[in-house]
Amino acid sequence: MDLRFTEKEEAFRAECRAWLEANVPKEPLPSGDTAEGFALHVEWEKKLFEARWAVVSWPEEYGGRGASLFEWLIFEEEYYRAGAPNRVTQNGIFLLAPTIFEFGTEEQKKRILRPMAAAEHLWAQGWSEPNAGSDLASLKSTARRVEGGWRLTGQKTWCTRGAFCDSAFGLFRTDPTQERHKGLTYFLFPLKGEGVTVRGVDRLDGDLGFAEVFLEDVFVPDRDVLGEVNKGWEVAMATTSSERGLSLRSPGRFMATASRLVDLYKRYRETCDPALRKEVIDAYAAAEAYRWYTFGTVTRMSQGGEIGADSSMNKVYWSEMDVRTHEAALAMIGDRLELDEGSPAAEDHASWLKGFQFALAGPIYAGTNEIQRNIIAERVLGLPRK
Amino acid sequence: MDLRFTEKEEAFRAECRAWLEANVPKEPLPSGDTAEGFALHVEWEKKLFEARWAVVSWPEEYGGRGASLFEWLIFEEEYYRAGAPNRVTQNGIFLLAPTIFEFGTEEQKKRILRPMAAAEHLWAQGWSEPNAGSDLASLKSTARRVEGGWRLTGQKTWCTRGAFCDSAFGLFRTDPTQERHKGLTYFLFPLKGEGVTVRGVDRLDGDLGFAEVFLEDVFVPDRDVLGEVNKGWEVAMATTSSERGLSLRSPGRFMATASRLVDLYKRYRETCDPALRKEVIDAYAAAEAYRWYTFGTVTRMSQGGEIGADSSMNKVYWSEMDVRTHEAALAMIGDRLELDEGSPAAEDHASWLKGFQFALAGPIYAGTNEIQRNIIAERVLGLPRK
Amino acid sequence: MRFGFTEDQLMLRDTVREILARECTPEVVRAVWEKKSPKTPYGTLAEAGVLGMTLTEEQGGLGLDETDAALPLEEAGYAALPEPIVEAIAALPVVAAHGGGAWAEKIAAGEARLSISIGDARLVAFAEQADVFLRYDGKKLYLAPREEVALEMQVSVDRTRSIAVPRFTDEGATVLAEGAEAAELAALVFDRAALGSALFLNGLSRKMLELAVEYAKDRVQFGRPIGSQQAVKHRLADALIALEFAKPLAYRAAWSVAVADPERSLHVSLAKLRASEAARFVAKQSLQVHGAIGYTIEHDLHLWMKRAWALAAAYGTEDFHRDRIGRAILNEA
Amino acid sequence: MRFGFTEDQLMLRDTVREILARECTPEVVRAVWEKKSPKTPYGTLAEAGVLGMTLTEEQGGLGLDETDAALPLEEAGYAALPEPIVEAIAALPVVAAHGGGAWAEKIAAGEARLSISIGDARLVAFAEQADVFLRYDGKKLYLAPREEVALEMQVSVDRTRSIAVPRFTDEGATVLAEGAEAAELAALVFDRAALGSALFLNGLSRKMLELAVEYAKDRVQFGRPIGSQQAVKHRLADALIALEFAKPLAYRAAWSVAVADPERSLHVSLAKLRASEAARFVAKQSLQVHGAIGYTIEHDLHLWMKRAWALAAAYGTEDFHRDRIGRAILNEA
Repeated sequence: MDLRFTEKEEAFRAECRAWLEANVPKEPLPSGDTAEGFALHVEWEKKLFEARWAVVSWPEEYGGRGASLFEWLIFEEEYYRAGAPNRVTQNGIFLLAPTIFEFGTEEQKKRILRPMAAAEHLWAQGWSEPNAGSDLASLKSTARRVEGGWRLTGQKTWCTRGAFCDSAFGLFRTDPTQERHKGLTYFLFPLKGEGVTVRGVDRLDGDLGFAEVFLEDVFVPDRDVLGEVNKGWEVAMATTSSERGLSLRSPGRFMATASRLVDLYKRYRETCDPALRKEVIDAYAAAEAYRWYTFGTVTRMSQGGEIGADSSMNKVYWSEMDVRTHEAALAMIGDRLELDEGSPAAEDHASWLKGFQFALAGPIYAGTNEIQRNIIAERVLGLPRK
Repeated sequence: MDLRFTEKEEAFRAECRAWLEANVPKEPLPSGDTAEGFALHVEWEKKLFEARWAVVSWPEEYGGRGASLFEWLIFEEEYYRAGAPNRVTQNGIFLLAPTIFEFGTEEQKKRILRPMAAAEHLWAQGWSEPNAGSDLASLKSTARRVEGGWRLTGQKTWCTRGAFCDSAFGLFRTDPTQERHKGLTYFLFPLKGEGVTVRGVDRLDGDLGFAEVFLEDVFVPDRDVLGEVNKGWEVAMATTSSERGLSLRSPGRFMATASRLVDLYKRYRETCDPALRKEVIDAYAAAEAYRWYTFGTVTRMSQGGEIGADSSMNKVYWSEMDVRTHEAALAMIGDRLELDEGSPAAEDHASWLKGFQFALAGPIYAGTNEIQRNIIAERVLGLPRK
Repeated sequence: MRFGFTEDQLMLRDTVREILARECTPEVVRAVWEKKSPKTPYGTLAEAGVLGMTLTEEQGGLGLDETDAALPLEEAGYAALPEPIVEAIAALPVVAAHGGGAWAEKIAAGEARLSISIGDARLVAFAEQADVFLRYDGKKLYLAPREEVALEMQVSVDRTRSIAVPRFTDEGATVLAEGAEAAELAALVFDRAALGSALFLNGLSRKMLELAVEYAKDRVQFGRPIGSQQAVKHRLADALIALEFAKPLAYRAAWSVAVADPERSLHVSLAKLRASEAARFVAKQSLQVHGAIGYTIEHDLHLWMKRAWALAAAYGTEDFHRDRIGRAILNEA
Repeated sequence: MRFGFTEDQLMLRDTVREILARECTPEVVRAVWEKKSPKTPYGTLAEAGVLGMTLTEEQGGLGLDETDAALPLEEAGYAALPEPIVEAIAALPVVAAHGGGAWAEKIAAGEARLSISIGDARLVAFAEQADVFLRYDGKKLYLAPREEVALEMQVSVDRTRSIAVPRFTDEGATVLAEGAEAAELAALVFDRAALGSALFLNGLSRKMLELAVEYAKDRVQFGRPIGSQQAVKHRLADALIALEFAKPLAYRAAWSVAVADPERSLHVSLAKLRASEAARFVAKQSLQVHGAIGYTIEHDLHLWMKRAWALAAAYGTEDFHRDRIGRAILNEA
């Protein structure tokens, strides 16, 4: 056990911090889940990519730095510490890219990864359907074999930022004789063009964070099949594990939130309920626990270990921690908690309200926490399914 | 709505309070779940009965005062407020007696009720079997028809204070061709005599609170069948509803606990964690909510309403409140919480440790809280069973 | 001792329930949200005497008290009524009895709306709709007509709540009371508004729970309704328990206010604390059961949920009421 | 950066695990509970060098540090070892380095037992077994032989913990340090004991969870194992999460102590707070899953559960450690 960072890692941190200090917008950008905010976020992503901070852990040929997982964690700590904008590329770089690295052809890698990282081509996820949420395997969208490719038909929903993106990825039933997890194929498909209708859906906080996507006989060439035909479930599972686990929710994010909560408390400690001190300390302790848990996971992964069902524990933990942390903040803000963005009297507090609403999605998306707890109980603890 | 007590009720309260002040032992009795403590408790019960405070809501002919449900609540408030001893008769008077009042013959009422209330004949419950806990209907003990009565064979467990009592009540399978809820009969059976073996089992807190009862061809006369033969399940359900609901857990008990917690806090507020103030206030608010919920239930019952599935809400609520309240107390006591009875340095704190351990049983007995939540969801909210 | 409602009270509840079911549908609430100025049942409620119910008959009211108002306010919450009914019922008796009769009449008739600003509360609700503000500035209690109040408009998370930071002047004020009397009356109005909010919150909770139960019965995943999953069942059972144990405290507080119980403020704080906690809890459970669909503003849930968040902090946050209980029961200064 | 254990450390863990599996069965723990003075593995652990592992080789130890001791202490908790291993590992390096070499040798050899009393701690553990007490009275740090300490024996809820209120005199004391040095050493020993307790608690949690999982697989009600019920699954999943997120904080604190990190005390407090919370939580979940059988002293669960309650409050209660974290991170006085 050696918890010191290496000289190389410290240098990486210093370089990263210096760049972020010089480049992070002084004023927070408008939400990346609105049309005008999205454009500004894309601009920021391009800048990040140019400086090679967009995908530090990717190989250099795709715009990365070949950074280690620990360096990636350092980058994330610095990124959130600096209060840098949310990543509108994240569905691509965190959810799709790991699958492409694992299952993609060389052609796919070359064609897709760099524009994705450079925010030139933007990706949305297309996992859910109206009747296939937690129960992803009940999806109904189909892909029909045609000359040179496939025709996709069906409806996808909860496509994050789908109204603003260029393409999406998801599963379609390619073998209609098979049921549930079988006979599915992983497709990359366009969000613009013939047969595609995208309808934005306002999220709880009022931002156009979601989209419904209707596909009618949309042509997709063979080169946009990811992995084997009819093996889509296996291919997708690699990605959902990333979604729940390490990559999407780095400790840096929650440490930054805990640290903001500490600052908020320092402003209000004279007037707020004394019991909130406990909440603040507990939030800090929870974030620290998450940080060290993740360092343990990364150590194991660096030695060739798999993340596996740990990702379910991870997901339940961070999502519920995030709600509690924001609840503590709202309690501190008191009767001003209802002041939304655009309120002159909101000071910086509206970001907590926004963050709270965002946090409430955590226990729902990427597989509800109910599903995650089933997975933990059955796969980690070995309790019987039935 | 009129939340004033009537003059008659106030007079009842005054009489009750005066008697308790004069008669409640100055020093707490040793636990009623130990042999020597039990004897002292029985002595106390006899005194209570002589003064006609043992079963205030029963008709006068059985030793009661024909008191209303509201008067009963008043009695309970005063009883706990006075710190009077736990009722070792409670399995009889709260669990069995309501069933006898509803299903018993005149002969049974005359023979059983008064000695039960007078603590001359002591009753234990015999619901569970080793493989029939939450799943009561899977019980295996049998009763075989013989001349003038029945022969009982089987094993009952978790019989509260069974090691000290004279008789017990429980279900036995009288029709071996029937399964689960059918073909059961409600019997009163002896805990002493031929074929009966009683083995005391130490409870979590070290007291001999439980017993296992082994029955081998034990004769029970026909007059000790309660209700119809083969209708035992229906008869028993009336009793389990009492166990979970109103009668066993009167608000007076929890208000007294909350009030003791307030007193404890007053002693420690200068030194304990300031966040405990919140716990104390919440404990008080929770007890008040329970009190008024119960007054609502009693009002409905006084007007001919049924308690029904409400009793499940009641049980989940008080049992979890009781744990939380004791946890707050232990946090206040700090590192002395481990001091058990018999510790010179324990002051009065060991009673909180004892109470905490007792509270932990709440979410388990009388139907686990898991079962209760199923009942609430299915019978009150109408969610589907499967 | 009798802790239940009379036939008359239940009938009044049913009347209000019917009016709201007809005129305060989710579509109406949503239209207010979207600033489309739909017709709300404010006028109908006034006609039925509901807004002025706590005025005496001489004042043009129904001569009813807080126990009578309890169930109608709960119904208002159930329908997420986007109108200042809590404020009308809380303030009118004080307004009418202390020289504000003209305003009281107009409000009871549904021709004007009243908003409340007591002490150092930072925000006023119904800022755009209000014609008059009942203001207590620490010295006097007065009615300030809309045009004399400077309002810095804010955006509430609940768009049906028009909120503002107000700045009051004395211009055109109708002074109702001064000194100790003003303080006492302001405290009474505050308690009545907190009580009304508690009842309203319990109504919101009931609706949020109902939405979740219906959804859980209908939504099929893994080949069966999600409501047959034990985790969903237990979540909703806990939500029901939270609500059912909050309600009696609100009814009891209503009685304490009605009879001027010396512990009125303690009882109101217990009611508001538990109602707020329950509403936030039920909202969270309901959202989790709905999943992504509940996380959109196309679905109705958020109309109730955001009102719950806002009201849980209005007329005293949970911490405020908890502190007030603490000072009452812990022999604190 | 590497946050994992070495092969050597895992081997040492396995050695300790094997010794304990053989010599510290639940029957042995129960026999201690029942005051039957069974043979415990204290001597075997000493022979394996475990008790003196943190002494240097010149002092007769293994020259290992807290990261090496982490997994063995967790194993000790898993077996509910009723011996002062936390105390030996926490205290011996300080004792040996400051003139207590003779005692250190005896303890490392398993021929004596040490108990710790720092500052205003009210209770000492292993009161009956201890041959010597490491005492810090606010001025000096010294070793007090058993015969010079007046012990008012108490009864712990965990009968394997012999506890007492001690009264120390200076008679026969071996003074290890005075003044600032004593304060610093006492703080170090306290942190090491708190760290050891955190690790021990995590071991207790692991065992309590394992008992519950096994029971849930075996126990059939309603025609299927109770572990197939979602409510039971989720309860145990939550218990696992509590434990798995407590463990890394304890390992990190071990490293901080080993390298004398300036934030050592903060890290120890984080570890102890979360381990105590997790242990109390896991205990509660395990008991609930066991139902009535877990509520008897015939079943093993209580042997672990009561140790967890006691240790969660020893060497700093949760509130103590939470406060210490607060003072470190909130810029408080």
